[in-house]
Amino acid sequence: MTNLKVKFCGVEFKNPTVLASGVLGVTAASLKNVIRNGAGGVTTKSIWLNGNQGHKNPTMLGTEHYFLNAVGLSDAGIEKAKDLFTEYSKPKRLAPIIASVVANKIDEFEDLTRAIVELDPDVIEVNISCPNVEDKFGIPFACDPMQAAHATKIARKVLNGLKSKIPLIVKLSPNTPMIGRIAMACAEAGADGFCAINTVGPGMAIDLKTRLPILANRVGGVSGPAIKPIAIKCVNDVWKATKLPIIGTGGVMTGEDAIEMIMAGATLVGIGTMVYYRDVSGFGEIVKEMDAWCKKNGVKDLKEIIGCIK
Amino acid sequence: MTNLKVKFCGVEFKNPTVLASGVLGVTAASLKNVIRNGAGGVTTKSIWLNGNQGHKNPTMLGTEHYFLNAVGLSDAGIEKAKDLFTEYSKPKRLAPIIASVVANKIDEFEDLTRAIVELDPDVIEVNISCPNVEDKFGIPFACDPMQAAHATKIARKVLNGLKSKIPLIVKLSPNTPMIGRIAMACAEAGADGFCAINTVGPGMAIDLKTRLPILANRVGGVSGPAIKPIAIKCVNDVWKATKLPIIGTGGVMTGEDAIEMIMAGATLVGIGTMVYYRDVSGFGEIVKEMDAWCKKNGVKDLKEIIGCIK
Amino acid sequence: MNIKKFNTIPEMLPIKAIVKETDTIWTFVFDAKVDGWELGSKPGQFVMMWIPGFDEKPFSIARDDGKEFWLTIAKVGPATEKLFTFKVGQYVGIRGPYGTSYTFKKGDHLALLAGGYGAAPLYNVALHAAKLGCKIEFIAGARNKDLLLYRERVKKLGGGKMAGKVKYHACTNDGSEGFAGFNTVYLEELLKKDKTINKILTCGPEVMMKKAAELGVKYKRESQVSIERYMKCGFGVCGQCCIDDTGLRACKDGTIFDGKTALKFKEFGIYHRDSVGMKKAW
Amino acid sequence: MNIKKFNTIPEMLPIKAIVKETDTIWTFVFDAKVDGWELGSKPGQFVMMWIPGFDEKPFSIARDDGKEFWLTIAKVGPATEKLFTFKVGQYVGIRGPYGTSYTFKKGDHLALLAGGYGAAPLYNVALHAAKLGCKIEFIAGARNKDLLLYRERVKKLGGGKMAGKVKYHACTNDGSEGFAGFNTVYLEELLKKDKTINKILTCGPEVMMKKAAELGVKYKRESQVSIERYMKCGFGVCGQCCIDDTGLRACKDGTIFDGKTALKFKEFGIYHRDSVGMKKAW
Ligand SMILES: Cc1cc2nc3c(=O)[nH]c(=O)nc-3n(C[C@H](O)[C@H](O)[C@H](O)COP(=O)(O)OP(=O)(O)OC[C@H]3O[C@@H](n4cnc5c(N)ncnc54)[C@H](O)[C@@H]3O)c2cc1C
Ligand SMILES: Cc1cc2nc3c(=O)[nH]c(=O)nc-3n(C[C@H](O)[C@H](O)[C@H](O)COP(=O)(O)OP(=O)(O)OC[C@H]3O[C@@H](n4cnc5c(N)ncnc54)[C@H](O)[C@@H]3O)c2cc1C
Ligand SMILES: Cc1cc2nc3c(=O)[nH]c(=O)nc-3n(C[C@H](O)[C@H](O)[C@H](O)COP(=O)(O)O)c2cc1C
Ligand SMILES: Cc1cc2nc3c(=O)[nH]c(=O)nc-3n(C[C@H](O)[C@H](O)[C@H](O)COP(=O)(O)O)c2cc1C
Ligand code: FES
Ligand code: FES
Repeated sequence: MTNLKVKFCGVEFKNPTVLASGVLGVTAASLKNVIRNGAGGVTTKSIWLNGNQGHKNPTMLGTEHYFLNAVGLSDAGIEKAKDLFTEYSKPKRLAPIIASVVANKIDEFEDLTRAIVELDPDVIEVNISCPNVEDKFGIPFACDPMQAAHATKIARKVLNGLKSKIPLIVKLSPNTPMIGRIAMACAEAGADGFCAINTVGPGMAIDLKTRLPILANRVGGVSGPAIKPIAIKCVNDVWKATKLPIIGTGGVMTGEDAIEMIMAGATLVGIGTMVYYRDVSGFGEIVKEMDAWCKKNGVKDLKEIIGCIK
Repeated sequence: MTNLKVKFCGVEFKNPTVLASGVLGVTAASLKNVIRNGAGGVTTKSIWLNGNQGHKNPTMLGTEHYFLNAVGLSDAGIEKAKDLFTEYSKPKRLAPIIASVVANKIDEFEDLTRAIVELDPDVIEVNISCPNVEDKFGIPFACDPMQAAHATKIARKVLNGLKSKIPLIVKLSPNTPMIGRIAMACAEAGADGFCAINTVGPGMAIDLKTRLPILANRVGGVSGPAIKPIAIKCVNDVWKATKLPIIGTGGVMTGEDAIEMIMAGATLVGIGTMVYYRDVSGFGEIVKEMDAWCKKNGVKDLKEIIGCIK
Repeated sequence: MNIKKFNTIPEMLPIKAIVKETDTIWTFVFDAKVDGWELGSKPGQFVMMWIPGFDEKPFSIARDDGKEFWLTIAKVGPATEKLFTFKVGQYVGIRGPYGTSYTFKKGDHLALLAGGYGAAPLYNVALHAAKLGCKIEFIAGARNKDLLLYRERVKKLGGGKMAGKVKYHACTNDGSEGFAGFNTVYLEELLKKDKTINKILTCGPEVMMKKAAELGVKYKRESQVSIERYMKCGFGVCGQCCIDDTGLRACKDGTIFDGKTALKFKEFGIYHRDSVGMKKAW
Repeated sequence: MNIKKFNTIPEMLPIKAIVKETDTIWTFVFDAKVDGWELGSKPGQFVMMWIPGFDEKPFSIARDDGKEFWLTIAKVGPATEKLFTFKVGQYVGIRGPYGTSYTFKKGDHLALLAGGYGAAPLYNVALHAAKLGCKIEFIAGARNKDLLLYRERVKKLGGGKMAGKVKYHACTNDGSEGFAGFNTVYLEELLKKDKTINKILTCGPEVMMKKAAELGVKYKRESQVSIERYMKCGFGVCGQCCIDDTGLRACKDGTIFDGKTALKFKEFGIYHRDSVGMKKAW
């Protein structure tokens, strides 16, 4: 067996696969089930300070090429999150848990970060990039280096103030022509690493019969096989720009996809929509596929290939 | 038979399918062959004033989900274009031809537009959005409303000066969170319509064996089935923002895809990568599929459904 | 790779007929097979129904004979109220079928324990099980006689060739028809009396199903329950419907679970979660 | 939908062997079948070969027997020079096979007219046609004896069971072997003498192939030519290889065309285009 263990911002993962935020991330039991199915770590669905209703159904649809979602970041807020972390840590944490946090006013990240630190997540992921909440912040935060850096700085300050050692990463949007620049701005503002990418677009699918967009929110973020090349490119941009650890996320369906992501610059590999195509058992299968690839290609430790492309 | 004839900026097309720029667009004979296969119109490969070498191979690759290209806008320049237009018009034009023009300095659009007008294209399409020429202009022109408007204004001025009635359209990039705003800026600067979208991303595909990006240019624009929802969304944004005629382009593989594009706001439907999946005969097949859909759904004239979604 | 499998875009179907069971419970009838699409469900599965431009909700399949399928729906809130304004011929979107199904085979003697609209999917079970020649005890529970859904249809199944093999047992709280009292009490009596009943298949209020599963354990009969939770995707991705402590998904690992398995679920019969994941007691 | 069909990502294959035909013409040998991939080509088809990190170019298949395939390559410029620095075991990327193929069947008497490296794909034809028991006249042309590619291999095909059925005819400009002069002159003599030759399959310089197609018309024999053009995609999308006046694509509608069809192409034997689409005389 190859050494698939990786350290990400000082946190050890038994393998590089991590459940992406928003998929199977509502309850602690669900997250534990994902771990039992082979994932090296999990990310919570994005947590709001005071909760958020989300959009009506249809919130998701899939084709063989892509998946669209406009769940709208539904969440019950910090009290439910406390419950989730308590349950997840009983009797002890089976694997690291990343707390994804979201807000619709940048300043809200201050109280939110403070509240989240109390839950003691292994990593804090600041989600500045959900395209479902478009005009409120989808565009400004995620596609503007200044705003992205500002959000990062607020969280950094809280962590420093609390003398917390919890790594802080920023989840980046691909829907900008300058993801590298945005990553650099966040790095300067105190990010320890990144998760890239969030969903692409957004996109729209129309029902020809009723002449209505199918998703209740009209548009939804694109994920799944369709976005892999975009994710690979973005991860490579962020890697070249910052050399900070990245959770490479987007369109990973197989062990070879995961290896490709690592070669582009990822340390961990985020996996969400795969569950639609292969089901939750896919985590364990992907880890096996990675192991098989490593054996066949003489890779002893995944560290050897992080960002190795010429 | 439904009336599939459409007027686009005053130019009549026998059906709404139009060959997208860069596919089968090197020679006049090739364009004519596309018309014979059923397309309602054609777009030339983007024309430079003085030619451009383009990238080395591999310049393209495809999977069942997407197609990546980094041809790099290879073209022999205006003299070859003259030859192409002469040949295409012999003995007479079988269908409208759209001249796609490209430059890497905005000011070059002045001489280029002047030269192109002499070839008397049915429509001039200003390509401000090729992601393959990234730092030179892929980002600035296409993703910045000011720059996009500036390019449009230059072409508009030349056309006005020459008292030319040739419609001027701008080809938009999806790789910005504000395509609607950019379209509005171009409309104010004198665009008569739009082509949306150019390729998405760009994206990257890595060969695991050699640890090299496969495309010689490392990255390439994403097209094909993967980008349809993004194209639909962008076309709808541009339609809502400007109500100007649009060549809706991106991921159209079937007659139903074409109908969806029209419902989102397109008047014509641009088709490129379909050739990879269905071959050139797909044009005629798509037109038949559109006709069948219209019959089944009681649509007598495509005008009824342009931008009809609620 | 089976491409169809990955298409979860709603199939637009016109409502073929509407049958009013009561004022607030209607059965919507659809073609089960149209050009290029087929429902192909098994008893116990459900579909997601898109009420275009409004919302999309899960409903159990009350009948699928390969030609038609039925959804029996109670008007309880905004989405169902909207649906009740729809007329025959109007289109709704259907995706699915989703979830696991009840399992039974030739030779089985089934107790089908139905509470409320649970009678609808269990009618679908009865329909298919009768074809296999199973002996069936259909034990319906309701507050009163008028709320005994599917009574006539189930009785009809017991006619002709199946005479004597499908029995309908009504239980009403107010005694207006059949046994006066909970159908679980009636079930226990039946289990005591009739040792040939080998499976209890149940659908309805969770407290009732929990009791049924416990009776299954007590009397050593297999039981199968249907665990419904708030659903968004219906295909196992969003995690909205996960059940404590296993994290199994009601929509994909269920809704039909073995009763013994369900009894191990910490929340079974106790709580569920709302659309943002907050716990709510049943 | 056949998904494999839409995968045009290069398959990475190690060079299995290199055979030096001359100093500047080498044959690269590969496995035709590896885990999950198979070339499966027909005679006359070509592949795109990626020289990793450098360029990707089209090459005709010189042999595909289901186990191995060969590419016989002349060192003529930057890409082929780079390739000639590769050693056995190094990886290149192969995609394809692309293009149409030569057609022939049992009972045919074939004249295979080869110019330069055209001998390689025609050897592949001879290999497969010999298996069908076709009679074969392999007419190779070169400046001199040392440039007569595949001579020994073709001669070997004519041994054993096929004795007398595969004949090798050398034609050299300098008379250093066989007939002194153009192979098209030799072909005409043969066509006059031997009325049983029913098909002329040719590959090589376009002027030679044009002459062969004209001979086909003159002597009423079917002819098939291979039209090579500057190629980028190889699968019919980019339009780089389109032929005037038909707009047919050398890479997909060809490279193998019926000789009579080709004679109608305005540019056949006259001009082709470079990588930016400019016309260039042959
Ligand atoms: C697998 C499954 C099968 C079902 N089968 C039937 C059936 O055959 N007939 C029938 O009448 N009803 C069925 N339901 C319940 C049905 O989905 C709800 O009645 C419906 O969603 C109510 O929506 P509303 O907007 O009208 O009411 P609301 O006021 O929104 O909700 C009323 C109640 O319905 C439930 N509910 C609402 N939304 C959902 C949701 N997305 N998922 C699950 N429950 C929800 C909640 O318990 C809620 O308290 C089923 C539910 C599930 C999960
Ligand atoms: C269908 C087909 C089959 C071929 N089969 C063989 C073969 O079996 N053996 C062999 O040695 N050569 C073959 N060639 C030619 C081979 O592709 C070129 O020799 C090679 O591309 C030269 O590249 P270079 O960089 O070494 O030379 P360059 O200096 O770039 O080019 C030398 C000449 O090669 C041709 N050429 C270059 N690039 C291409 C291209 N992308 N497509 C087509 N022609 C090109 C041009 O005529 C050019 O003038 C074939 C070409 C085609 C189209
Ligand atoms: C149903 C669904 C819900 C999602 N919700 C969130 C979320 O709450 N927060 C977030 O940061 N990303 C969210 N995402 C984005 C994913 O975390 C991930 O970045 C994206 O889907 C690309 O990865 P994938 O192709 O592996 O799914 C969601 C994605 C899906 C499909
Ligand atoms: C091989 C290829 C070459 C292209 N070249 C150009 C080009 O020269 N100019 C341009 O404006 N767009 C170019 N495009 C973009 C297409 O015109 C089109 O906008 C895009 O591919 C999306 O449509 P599709 O999915 O139908 O291909 C090219 C696309 C492909 C696949
Ligand atoms: S409803 Fe989404 S996982 Fe069950
Ligand atoms: S090489 Fe691209 S079409 Fe022939």
